Amino acid sequence: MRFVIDVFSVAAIGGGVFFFLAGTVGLLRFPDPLSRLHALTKADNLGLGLVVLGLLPRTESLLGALELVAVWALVQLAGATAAQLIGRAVRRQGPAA
Amino acid sequence: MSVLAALDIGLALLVFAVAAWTVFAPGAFAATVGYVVYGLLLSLVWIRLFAVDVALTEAAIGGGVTGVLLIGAAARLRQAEMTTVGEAPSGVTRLFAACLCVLVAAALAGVVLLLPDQGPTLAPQAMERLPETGLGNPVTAVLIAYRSFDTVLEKVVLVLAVVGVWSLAADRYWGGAPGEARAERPEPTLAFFAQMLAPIGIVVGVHIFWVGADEPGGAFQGGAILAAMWIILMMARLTEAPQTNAFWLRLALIAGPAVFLAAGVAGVAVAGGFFAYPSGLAKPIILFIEAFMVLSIAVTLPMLVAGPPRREPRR
Amino acid sequence: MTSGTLAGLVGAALVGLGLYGVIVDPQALRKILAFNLIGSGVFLVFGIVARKGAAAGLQSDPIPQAMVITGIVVAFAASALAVALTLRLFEETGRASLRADGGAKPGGDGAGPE
Amino acid sequence: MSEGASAIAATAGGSLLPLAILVPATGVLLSFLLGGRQAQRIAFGLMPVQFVIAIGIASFVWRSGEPVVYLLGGYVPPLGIALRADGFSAVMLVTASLIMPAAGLYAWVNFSTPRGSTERRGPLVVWTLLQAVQAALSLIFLGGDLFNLYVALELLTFAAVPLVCLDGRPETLAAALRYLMFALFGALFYLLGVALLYGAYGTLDIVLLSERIRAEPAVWLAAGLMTAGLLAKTALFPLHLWLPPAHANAPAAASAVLSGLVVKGSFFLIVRLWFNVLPALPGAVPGTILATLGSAAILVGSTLALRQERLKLMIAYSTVAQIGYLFLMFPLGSGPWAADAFSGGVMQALSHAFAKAAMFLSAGLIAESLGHDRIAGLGGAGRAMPITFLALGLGGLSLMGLPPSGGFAAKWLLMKASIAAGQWVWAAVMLAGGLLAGGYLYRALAPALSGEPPNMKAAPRRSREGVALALALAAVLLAFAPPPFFAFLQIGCPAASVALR
Repeated sequence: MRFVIDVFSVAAIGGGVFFFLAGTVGLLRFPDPLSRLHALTKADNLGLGLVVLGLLPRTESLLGALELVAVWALVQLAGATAAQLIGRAVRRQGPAA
Repeated sequence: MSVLAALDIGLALLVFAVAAWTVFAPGAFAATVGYVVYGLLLSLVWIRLFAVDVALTEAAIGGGVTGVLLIGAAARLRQAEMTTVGEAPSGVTRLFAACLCVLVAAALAGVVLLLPDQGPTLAPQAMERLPETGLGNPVTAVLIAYRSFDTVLEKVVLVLAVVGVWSLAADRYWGGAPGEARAERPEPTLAFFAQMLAPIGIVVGVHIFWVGADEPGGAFQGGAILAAMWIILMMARLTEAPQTNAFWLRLALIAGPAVFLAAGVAGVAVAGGFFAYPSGLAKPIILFIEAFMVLSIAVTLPMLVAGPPRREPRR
Repeated sequence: MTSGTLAGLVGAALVGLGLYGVIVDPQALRKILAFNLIGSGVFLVFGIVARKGAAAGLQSDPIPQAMVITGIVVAFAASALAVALTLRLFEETGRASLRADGGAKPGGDGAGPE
Repeated sequence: MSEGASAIAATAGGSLLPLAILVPATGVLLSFLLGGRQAQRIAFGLMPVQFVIAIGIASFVWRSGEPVVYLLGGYVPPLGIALRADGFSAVMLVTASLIMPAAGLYAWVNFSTPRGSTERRGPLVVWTLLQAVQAALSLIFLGGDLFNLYVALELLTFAAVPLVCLDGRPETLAAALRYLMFALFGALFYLLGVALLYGAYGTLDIVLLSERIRAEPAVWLAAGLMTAGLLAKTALFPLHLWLPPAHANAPAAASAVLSGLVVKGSFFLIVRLWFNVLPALPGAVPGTILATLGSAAILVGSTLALRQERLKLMIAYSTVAQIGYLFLMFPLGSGPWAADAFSGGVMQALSHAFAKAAMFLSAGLIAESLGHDRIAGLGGAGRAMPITFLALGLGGLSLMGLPPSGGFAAKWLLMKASIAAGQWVWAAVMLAGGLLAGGYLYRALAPALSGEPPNMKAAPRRSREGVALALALAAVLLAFAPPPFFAFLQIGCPAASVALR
């Protein structure tokens, strides 16, 4: 059982790290703001989501698990809002990177 | 070298690199954004130093509210940057300054390395007197009991900062509200965000204040989170800054230091000295004082961010 | 080298960096940023001092921690006042730098303000 | 060692010490809350209270002959914070509690809120912040804990900076911003030194530290950083650039407080640092450095004062010079002459406080009456407003160091000490400084006393002239301080008391 949980955690967190890495590379390499934004939100959504998922079975209490999920949800909220605002600013100023 | 040590070194390098960016970045706006990132990284350093109370404060005030303040300023000062071209100091000045700074940093680093690994500490004394206060968090005990005089006067500093910022208003705006009039509709995205976040933030802020008696947290951190919620609501234009001549506003601004001062003076009658707490009643009194401090911080920080009055007062 | 000492060294470096920014950069806003760097460097020195004072079951001496919390709040207040001054100066003059002599020039016009 | 033991226990009269800080702090909060007309009433109502407290503290120090101590919250240092009043603190407290009401009376005309009118910006800011300056200075004079004193320094900064740019003109805004930057630099470097001292000794209590401190790298660095920070706030040459525009452009009442008292706050802490915290360090080299900077300040400041075209700027540059004299006491801090040097330094702080406040208030009256303060345009003005110019001249007497004046007593004591110590150079600098001061004062006063009286916008009010004259007379009266006064100054000063034995 222990072993299964460990494998699950490593896989999920590893996946999360991959998405963060990919998102960061995208942020640095993509040509225009909108596609950079795209890369970044992937890191936020999936990367953090997978890391949280991997950590969930390792929490000691239900409250701890809820806190982790809340962290993810808040980052979703903030990330989505920021992406919206940046997107609108880009549209207003033209796509010049 | 353990994984943790590697992470520490990585974090240290990252903090230094971002700090260097804020000094050397070509544009002031980019430098300011760098500073906000820096504030968040710094709170990680504080966690690694086992100073969770400080980490919370740094994240909320050092990174968060200061970030809003500075980014707002940077956005408004964009044109000002053009006028400073050609004012940069000469190479000789730069070289001299660089030498001086390296010297100071090196001397400081040397002394830091010389400090003994097991340094002198007041931790045992702080823990020994902790039961008298009824608190479980020694940092809160230092702030509200052992060194309460620092804290109460620092609260007066915050009031003075508000007076100072307001004093920069034009005479005709005195008593009016800071910020432009609410002409535009609320920004829909930001309004949605603020409406979702504010209730959660308020619960978290109050929670952090409440647990601060026994766990990391306290009046500063909780108050700063509440302040952040008000700032977000104002940024989303769901509400606007109050008139600076409003009695309730001034009452809220001074409530923290005033209640703290009053409790300190009352100590003479009930506990035999200024800022002494009667035994057995210390904890409820401390929580009472802290509640008003939370209120004052939650109101002071947004008013400092909002800046001087910019509208004529309504009578 | 412990993580505490490392933070102390970073603190020392930050003080140096910030001091350089304060001296060299003419823009008021960037001076404010640099002051905040010095401030956080000073706080980190408090942090290492606190960490080295770990005792009595605590990982860190609470007295310097409390001082840092006080210091962070005061630093914010100082930034707010400095920003407000800078913005007002910018509104009045279209400039926000301190290199050009903004002080009263000798022989400047007229009376002291009353 | 017995001194140390008693210095961390509360003494009789100790409860007056927190009151000296809490009364003006409460005044700040109430003035801000109630605003308008009430702000001014509260400020004036509390000034006599403050004076009574200061006199009370002085009399307790006098009677016991030892520092008066209070432990806040009953927590004994190093865990808690102590307040201590020695002879130097007591005279500074009394001085502040005399100059504040004088500035207040002067400001009454410019910053009053008539009955029934709404709150205005200037009055609320002035009355709130003057009380804040008082609270900050009280804490600086009484603080026994180095971090608590950091909070006091910040209080002083936040109280003083907005006063500089009260009129909102661009040059005053720039002056205020520059002042704030120097003050922030000063406070941060001071704080850095505090961190190092805590790291080395685990206490920030002044008495406990003085018993533990040894000459080692951390202490030297801390001393250097703290001194550099405080010098920036005191505006000692070459860190003086912020002072003249800031002091010359503030409203006259604020200039009087800034030049007379506020710079003495950080100077007081430098004295505390070297005489009370660090007597264990060999002070010859740092003392010589400080006095060298002081000498440069005297010569440069006086020369620049000589070249100013505006009266208020001239007075502000003369502050730069007079600050220099304060630092001549440091290389003379040990030896049989130490008591004279210490008394001379303190006397200079006191007499300059009164004289400079009188001069700034006089200059304010002149500017208001003539509509300008150009030195070239002062011709004959002395005939039109003789009392104002008498106050200006008597203040100037003290700056030059001519008898009878407090400035003379100060410079005489410092000169005696430097000659006794064989350090002639300081005496020579003082003589040169006196001549230069005579030069710039003559340049301003001589034309004013001859020629036809100019057209005046309005004659100054007698009461305000009286305030300026009273301050100038106080500076003169200091010349007649009896020997017990000097013994009083030595109470609680370890370095000087060693020298007295």
